[in-house]
Amino acid sequence: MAAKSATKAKTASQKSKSNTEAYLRMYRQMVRIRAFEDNANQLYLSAKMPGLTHMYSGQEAVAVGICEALEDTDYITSTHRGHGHCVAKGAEFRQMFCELLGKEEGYCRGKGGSMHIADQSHGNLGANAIVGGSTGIATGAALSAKYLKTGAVAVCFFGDGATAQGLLYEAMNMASLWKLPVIYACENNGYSEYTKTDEIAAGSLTERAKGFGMEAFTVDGQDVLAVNELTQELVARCRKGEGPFFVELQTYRYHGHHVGDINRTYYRSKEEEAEWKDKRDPIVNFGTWLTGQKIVTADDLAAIDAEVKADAKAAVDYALEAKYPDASEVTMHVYAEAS
Amino acid sequence: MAAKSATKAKTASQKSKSNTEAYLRMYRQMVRIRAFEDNANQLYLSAKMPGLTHMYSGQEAVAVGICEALEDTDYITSTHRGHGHCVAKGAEFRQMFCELLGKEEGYCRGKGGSMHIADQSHGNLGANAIVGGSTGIATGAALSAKYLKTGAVAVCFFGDGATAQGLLYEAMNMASLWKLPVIYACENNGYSEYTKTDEIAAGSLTERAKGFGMEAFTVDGQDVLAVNELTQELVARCRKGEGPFFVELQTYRYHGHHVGDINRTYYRSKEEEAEWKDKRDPIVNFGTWLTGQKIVTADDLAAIDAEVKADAKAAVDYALEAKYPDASEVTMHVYAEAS
Amino acid sequence: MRQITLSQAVNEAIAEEMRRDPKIFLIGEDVAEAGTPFKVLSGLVEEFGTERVIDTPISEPGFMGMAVGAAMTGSRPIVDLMFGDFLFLVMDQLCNQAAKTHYMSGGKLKVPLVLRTNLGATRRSAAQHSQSLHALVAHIPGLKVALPSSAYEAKGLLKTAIRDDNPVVIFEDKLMYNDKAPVPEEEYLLPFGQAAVLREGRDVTLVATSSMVQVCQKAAELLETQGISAEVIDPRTIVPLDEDTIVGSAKKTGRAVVVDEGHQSYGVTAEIAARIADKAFYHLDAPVQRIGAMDVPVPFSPALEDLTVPTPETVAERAQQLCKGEI
Amino acid sequence: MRQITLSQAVNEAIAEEMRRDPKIFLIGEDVAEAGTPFKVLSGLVEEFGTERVIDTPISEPGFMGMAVGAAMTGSRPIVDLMFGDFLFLVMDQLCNQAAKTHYMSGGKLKVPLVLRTNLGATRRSAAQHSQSLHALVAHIPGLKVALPSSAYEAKGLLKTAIRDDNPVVIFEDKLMYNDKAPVPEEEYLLPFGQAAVLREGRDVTLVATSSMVQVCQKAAELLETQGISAEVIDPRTIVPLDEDTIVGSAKKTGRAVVVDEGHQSYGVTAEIAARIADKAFYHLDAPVQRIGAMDVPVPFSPALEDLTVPTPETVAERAQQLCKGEI
Ligand SMILES: Cc1ncc(C[n+]2csc(CCOP(=O)(O)OP(=O)(O)O)c2C)c(N)n1
Ligand SMILES: Cc1ncc(C[n+]2csc(CCOP(=O)(O)OP(=O)(O)O)c2C)c(N)n1
Ligand SMILES: [Mg+2]
Ligand SMILES: [Mg+2]
Repeated sequence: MAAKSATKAKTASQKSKSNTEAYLRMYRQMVRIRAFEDNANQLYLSAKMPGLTHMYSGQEAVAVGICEALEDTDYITSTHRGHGHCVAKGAEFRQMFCELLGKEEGYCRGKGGSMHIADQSHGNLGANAIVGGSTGIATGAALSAKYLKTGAVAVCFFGDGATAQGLLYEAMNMASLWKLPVIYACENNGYSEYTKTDEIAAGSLTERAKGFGMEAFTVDGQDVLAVNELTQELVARCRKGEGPFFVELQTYRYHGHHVGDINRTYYRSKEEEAEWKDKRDPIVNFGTWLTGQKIVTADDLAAIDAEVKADAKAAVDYALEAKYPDASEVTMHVYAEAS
Repeated sequence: MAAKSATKAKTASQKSKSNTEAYLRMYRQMVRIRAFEDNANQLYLSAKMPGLTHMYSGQEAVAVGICEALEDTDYITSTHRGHGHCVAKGAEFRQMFCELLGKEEGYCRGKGGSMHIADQSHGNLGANAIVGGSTGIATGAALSAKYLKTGAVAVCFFGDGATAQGLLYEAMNMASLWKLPVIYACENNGYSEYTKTDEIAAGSLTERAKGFGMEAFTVDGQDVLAVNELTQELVARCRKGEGPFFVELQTYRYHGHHVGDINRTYYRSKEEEAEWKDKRDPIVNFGTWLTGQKIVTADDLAAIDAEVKADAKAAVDYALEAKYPDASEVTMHVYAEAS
Repeated sequence: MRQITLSQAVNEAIAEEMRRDPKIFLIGEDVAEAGTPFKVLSGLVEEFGTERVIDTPISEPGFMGMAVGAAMTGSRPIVDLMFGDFLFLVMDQLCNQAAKTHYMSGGKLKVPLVLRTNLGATRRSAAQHSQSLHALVAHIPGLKVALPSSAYEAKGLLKTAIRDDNPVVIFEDKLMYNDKAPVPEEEYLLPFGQAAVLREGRDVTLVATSSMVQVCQKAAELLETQGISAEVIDPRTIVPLDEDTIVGSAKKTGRAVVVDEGHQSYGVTAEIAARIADKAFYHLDAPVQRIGAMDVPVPFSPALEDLTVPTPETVAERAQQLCKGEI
Repeated sequence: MRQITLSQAVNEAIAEEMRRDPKIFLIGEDVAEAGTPFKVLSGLVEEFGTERVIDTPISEPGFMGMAVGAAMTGSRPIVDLMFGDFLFLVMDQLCNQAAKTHYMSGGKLKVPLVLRTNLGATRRSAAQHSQSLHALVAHIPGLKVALPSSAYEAKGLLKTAIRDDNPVVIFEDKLMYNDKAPVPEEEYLLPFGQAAVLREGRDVTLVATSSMVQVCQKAAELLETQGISAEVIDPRTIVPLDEDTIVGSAKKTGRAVVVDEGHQSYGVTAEIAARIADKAFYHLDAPVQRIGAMDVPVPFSPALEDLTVPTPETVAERAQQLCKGEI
């Protein structure tokens, strides 16, 4: 479980066991994401959820490894596949499920839904349904942090597919020129919709970033400790004015592009899926490492799993019963009132 | 006078004198561009030209070196600073001056003007007033050439400033993925408007292109032979399916950003301007080389200069007298008629 | 007559035209093997190969620009823009380049391309995947804009668009992809600038575009039960716009309601209503009414989203008020 | 009262607001030392430094997006977009992001930013540097749109825009930068959604935006010589639109001409004319007239360009016909 990056981060096994609390929080957060997605998927399959949604399952170590290196006052921007980022940055199940179901108690009063879920109380500036659409926003949040001298760092999450959007390079150029505290976190899960990454990306993603004068790293996105360690280092450097940085995180999405994408053998094989799920699952592997290092017992982990599952179920039940926003809300919030 | 590029082009002095005709054509074309611009500038200063215009003077070796390596059936896209490209690709003075003055006999019947001058008979798909706006168009022309199997190559001219437009990277990515016959010719004249290139471009322009999987070159844009040699090689390779390529041409604009930009010491020094004009003038240096190599005499060159000057003067006089389009033209050409 | 879905109609139109003219190619995201997320293009790559059915990276400005360049140089691209909301990404290449090139070049360069995209809310897709943005492109001279309202129009208008030598933007209603309608086996084209009178009536004219045509036909049925005879007109293309048919109908009935799924303010209903109010002024018994989508970003919540778009009931109610002299 | 140019008015508005609120910064191309190509911002970088007056690369989508992110996180950016024509490049960030964020977040996130840009033809700048594209942004809920028509409005509206907690797009008429008008020394703000009645009249209402205000005031003078009394109304902001004042005037005069420099079709004149025709229906003596720019890309040739925009003469002529019952 080591970062494949140019950085000299220590491997996880070299680390002391003193970080038990942090480890358990990471484990729990990954389990929470998985549980959230399992429930969201069920809601879709049982026709209880309006619209479509994109599952984050499989990529948990990315969101958690990164967000655990951030403070609430740091910013993230998220994507159409954004539940994982939202959970990892500190959101609660209840408001999240309410949002997915279009209920008034949702983070966005039901107006945003899965693709626009935001949680500004924890610095999540929102999911985005425009691929690459948040790259400018994250960079602007970093500009703001620098301008207002808040010390905050911004992480821009985006997929391999989003690297085809020119906006990213415009933003990276300015971030690099102005040394903004922003980390471009490219979650390379091998696909954009139904297309393999090498069919849509020429050259090398990290070399591109370097061409814009930025240090760039590649890290195993299934290894939460490697991700976390690298991010901690980069966040610290960002705060010292040494940003921006680009990180390519190699990961995999377990489900289809969206919940409705069931028959997908025409673009990727069952064997490939099995390979990742069986051998590279970020939660299983981290659990194995935790028990192997005797940091916790298998029972401890099972208890976390059970607790999280119950939480998720309770939140779903709550959300299903919660009320929809009143009809009068439809014209509210088009414009902010003078404050 | 050697290419500073990674290519192994022979230096000009190693070449035989057998290319006299080609050399003289290049010399003449550079002189024609300079003469065109001198006249255009005069038209502006004497308030005979509507609007503004951007002078190409100083950059002649770029347009000529490149276009002399192309056929009429090859395509170029041009920029707001486009007179040089237009002349180099084969356009006539008369129709050009008519266009600059908004006359009916202009290449675009006066509807385009300086910033939109196009000459589709020689494959010039047009100047463009949106910085970077033609990068997709040139790449599309290359796609078309490949798709229709015409064997044509497209050259996309753009400035250092245009490298800040994300569209360029989207287009380069697709060109690279699909091996399109396109050459991205970046005329780095050190400035975009009133700003130095290093204030607006992080990293390295050629490294960026390489990050997109493209071979990239840097060449002295004041050395017409170096530019021409490199382009010949790249055009030939494009025709063999080995494109795309990126070329950074180091050059300088003698005038202000546009004809009205007279007091410019606040962003660049008189010394710097003098340095380029006195030591690196593409026409003077090429003339010196031609006479030094005994390819022609100074008198031969003077004769060309005089002839071109007379041509330009005659074309200006003609254009000044030429008639404006009829009022009825205003609603013509909004839509193409069924053919 | 056989019935096919709008999706099949689009597919047939493209296949027929691609067979006819080898200069045509398709370009967009996941258009090949995947046949688009809506599966509208399924089967085309199998027939025409990946040279003519080109999967792109997620680079809307880029492939839009490339289509412009390809169209200028002898090809005839059909661009697939997955959601109408992504129009905002391609506006520069569409409106500053494609739309103006023919004019700016004094008629020398042509840009024969089709931009296929969609419109329509109520799919619970929220604010960035639900917009109906046809008014924006209709405002730009040099573009033609077609709004098919059924499989029949979708096929006939798309074939006309593909043969047009200008950039044409065609918006399909994404909720209608699986709706069937009678479509002839034989080839046919529908001319631009000719509205269809879908239902004749005496009391009120309902002008409806795209998704709103069905809404207005249902409204007309409701009105009939109330003894009100509504004429339903589908302009089919909003650029060019068949003003004569629309104004003629309004003159006849003396009342008009214009219904469109774009936002109401500064949208399509404004243009059509303004023209009727002007040209039929002396024949109108009541003010021309407009019903567009609410001027709000499309909310996700089903409880809110459905409120934002015109329904048969809201249209019928307004028409009724109009006919009763209540407005 | 002292007279200053529109350019100075804009400069003063920004300087005053930047002194008041340290969260405000300026961002755009060549805004610092160069003070923009129009020299509107000269002197600001000297006072506020390069941290608050930020020169960008030529990356309109990029810095627009950054402004959105900055506005969401406590800053209040003023974005300088050198030409209104470049709006097409920033539409996604402006319309899909800035305009919708407050709504999509259920009111939790705010995007207090100002996008300053311009409009207007007849500068011989051809099709890509001459457009008046305010209708496009007016169609998008979540954006406010201001159209100052003199130095006075420019200062007052811009200050209001800067203090607004929403994204505001403000269009200056680039031909007016050197035009002087009386501007108080004391601070003042002009409220959004309040039209100005610039001239009272009895016979016809001229509704004019931005550059067309001067045109209509001259038209009103021409009309006066013909014994026609024209009321001239400047809406100042088209979102929000002061419908009451406009409709009220049309009710009083019974006739209205709406004049705007955007393309006529699917443009601003349509919305305003449609509202007047609806709300003043029973008071109108003649159909509401619209005069926009021609539906053609702006041609370069002076011989053609001047034909494309409304002039005092064309407006006066139309108003006269209207008053004479010839329409
Ligand atoms: C601008 C834009 N183009 C296309 C889409 C449709 N779309 C949604 S997700 C997606 C694929 C994104 O791939 P990637 O960035 O790799 O993220 P992943 O889905 O793999 O997490 C596409 C094409 C979109 N939402 N926005
Ligand atoms: C999209 C866009 N943004 C801004 C401008 C204004 N502008 C015109 S030329 C120019 C500078 C271009 O610099 P560069 O690409 O280096 O070309 P050069 O002028 O040096 O030849 C700018 C900013 C424009 N025309 N288009
Ligand atoms: Mg992906
Ligand atoms: Mg330059």
